[in-house]
Amino acid sequence: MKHSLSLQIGPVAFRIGSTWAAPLDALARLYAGYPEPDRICDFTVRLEPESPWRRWVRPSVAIHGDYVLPDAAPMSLAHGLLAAEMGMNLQMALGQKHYLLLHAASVEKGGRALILTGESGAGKSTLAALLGERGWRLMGDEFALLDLDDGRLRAFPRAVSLKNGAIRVMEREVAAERFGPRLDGTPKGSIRHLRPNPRALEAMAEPARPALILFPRFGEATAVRPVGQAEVFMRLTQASTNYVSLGGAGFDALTKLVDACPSAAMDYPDTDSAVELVETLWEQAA
Amino acid sequence: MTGARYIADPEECVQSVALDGLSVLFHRPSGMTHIVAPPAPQILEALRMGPADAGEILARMRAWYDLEGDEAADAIEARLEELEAAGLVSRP
Amino acid sequence: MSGTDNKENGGSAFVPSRRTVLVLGAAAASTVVTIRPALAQTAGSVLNCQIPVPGPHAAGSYIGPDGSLVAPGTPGAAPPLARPLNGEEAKVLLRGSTPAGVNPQSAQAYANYIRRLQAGMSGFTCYASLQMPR
Amino acid sequence: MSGARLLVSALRDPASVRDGDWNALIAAARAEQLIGSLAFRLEGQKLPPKLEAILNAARRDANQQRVQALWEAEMTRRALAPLDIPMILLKGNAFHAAGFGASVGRSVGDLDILVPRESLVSVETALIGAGWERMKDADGYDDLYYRQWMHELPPLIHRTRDRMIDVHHTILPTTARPTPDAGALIADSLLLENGLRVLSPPDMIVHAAAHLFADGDLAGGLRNLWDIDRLLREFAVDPGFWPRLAERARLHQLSRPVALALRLAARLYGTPVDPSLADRGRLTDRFFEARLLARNSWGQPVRPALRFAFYVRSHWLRMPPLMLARHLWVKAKS
Repeated sequence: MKHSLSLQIGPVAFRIGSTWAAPLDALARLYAGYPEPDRICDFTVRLEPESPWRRWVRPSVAIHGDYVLPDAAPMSLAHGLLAAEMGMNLQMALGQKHYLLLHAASVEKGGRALILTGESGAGKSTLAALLGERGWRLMGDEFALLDLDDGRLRAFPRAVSLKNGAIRVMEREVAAERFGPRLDGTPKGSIRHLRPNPRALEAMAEPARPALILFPRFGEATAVRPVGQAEVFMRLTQASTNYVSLGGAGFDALTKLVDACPSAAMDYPDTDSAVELVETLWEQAA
Repeated sequence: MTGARYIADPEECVQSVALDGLSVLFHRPSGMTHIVAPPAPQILEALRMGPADAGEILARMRAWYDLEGDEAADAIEARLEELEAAGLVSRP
Repeated sequence: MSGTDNKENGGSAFVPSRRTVLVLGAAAASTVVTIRPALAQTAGSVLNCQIPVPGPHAAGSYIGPDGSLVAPGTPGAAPPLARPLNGEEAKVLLRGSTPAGVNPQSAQAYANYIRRLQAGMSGFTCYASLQMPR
Repeated sequence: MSGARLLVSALRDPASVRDGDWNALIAAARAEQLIGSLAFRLEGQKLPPKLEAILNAARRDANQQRVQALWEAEMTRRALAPLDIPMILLKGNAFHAAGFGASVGRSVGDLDILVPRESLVSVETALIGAGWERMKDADGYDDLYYRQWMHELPPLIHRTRDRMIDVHHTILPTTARPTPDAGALIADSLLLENGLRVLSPPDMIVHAAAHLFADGDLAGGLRNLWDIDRLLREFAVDPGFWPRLAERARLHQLSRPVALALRLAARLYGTPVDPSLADRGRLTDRFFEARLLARNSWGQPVRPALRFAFYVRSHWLRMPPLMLARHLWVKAKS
């Protein structure tokens, strides 16, 4: 392909090829300071025109690669950075067979990991980003990788993708140089990427033992409620893109995780009370 | 009444973990995970003694448990159909 | 190693202990839930997707209250949507609300149609992607 | 070197794999759905640890796919058992059920089965009763097209397992020029210990060749040809195999596709074949080879004109010209 770039994010290396220079230039700026990628990449992502003439006329970026979804619609070239991010997500969601992939944010403290998972809009991404600036190590805002052999969590600290209101929350917290360009009018509203801090990048190869699972929910009065183990198990299978395809190895890893980790559902009205609540629950779990 | 007879896979085909009163089963032949509630695990256990219809299963379970519930045979039939659809029991 | 784990652990529902009370429950009460791969597995972060209701394979069909395809004009059924739903509209429907431009009386039928989408059907990957944010 | 060419030489001779463009090899293998086969083929070679980890995950995934494929076959067997008809597994499912070398690392998607034509209706009814559903509207043109002309029922999908099944009554569309003897395919099928049936070895080769060269547009052809290579190496141990293959290919009117399959397997994978069956090479063999290898080091399809030509060819083979015109017309309007 005309332009290419490799990225190392936690244990996963990506090779990204593009017909246009712009998406990869933006990606290189956003991922400045990440470690040198492995020469052998886990996944190939391709950003290319849907058809040959669409390279020039109303250019639109189709997201292709080792694994593809048939119905995926192309995106505007102006949102090429987002397309690259989505291309990497897609490879993970469809092709990751090495780790149990949980759609969850995770942060670490003292070698132990907190897993935050929940439905879309629950605010786990923002919460993890915020914790990452307030004494925790950000392991990832979107995917948590559970090692099938030793049950530890591996970090996958890609750029945090902030949406709409969350953008302002983090702009108050973090220096401007760590942000990508603001992308308005994407199919999911406004998006701005945030590079994790140096501590998260330096420690990205360090795994952590899962110690607490929380199911946060934004927009409700503060409340904590226990979640039964069977429900935690069920929810985590639904949060995993590869649980079923891992077979017995996935079953072993997930039942062990649920058995070993306390868990709770937490409702929160705003991010500051969420941080406070997380600290309290973390102390109780310790 | 004698209904259809069923068989269950041998014990080593199913890996089971108990989580708050429910059983999470990994069924090796299918690679599928099922979460099952009583009396389904007990029916599987009863079937491991050999092929049986609903009446015989009920008799085996009575030897182990104090059973509660009306229309016991109907309830067992309904569970067997569910277990059959999930592939956990089959007709010989 | 199999169900014997439970016997060793003790306290499991498997243990054939004579004094245990076992409630058989009603015939209609389901006791088996199978973990399904489809949605989670195909879920990618696909943004710009659309769900035609019904899909092109069934153009003209009406949608029954349970989401099934029925003959045009069937009483109680919802007419086809003039244009495909986008991801946000589908989400609103699945939450039990009605997006702008949709007849509230038909919303339930459309939501059920979306829930019944399966791999290979038009709109399925879009639905799958809604299970994952971003 | 093209990604596809790298893949073919790695499969053909694993020891020849040297420190090269591993990323191209992986991308091509995934695009051609041969990553599992490649992973097992390279087992035991001295490889960089990162590559070894990727291949290890591919092997684990392939094993899980095997479990799922066999399970889908078993659930179908259970659903059709009351009908008491022969149910023959085709393609990948058959290789797995029979434990052939071709199944090692082989990915499997849909389940394909062959049943007697007169049982089609009862098979569909039994499957629908056991949780399969139609994917398409029963009244549409597609459905009519399938029922009238194709060699299969419109595809069904299982309600809870999300797996598709294609029920065939023969191995080529009834409109195609060759007419395989479906009765003979069923009569000679083999009953396996697990209660499942597969085609006899010569028929299995004939079917694989028909599928590759007399039906489709060669998309995914490297995998189908790899199947043929693995099967031939296993079957040819029996000295009576080649004459029987010749006889069955004639019976099913598929001697030419079989000869072409043998020549291309020998060309690409070095398969030892009986020269009298493979026939003399033709000029057009080069086009088939080029089409099979049309994938670059990023896993992208290349040579669009050649691909399009094979796409048109696939329709031409399947349908008489007038019908093809009607088919394309209806498809264009929808």
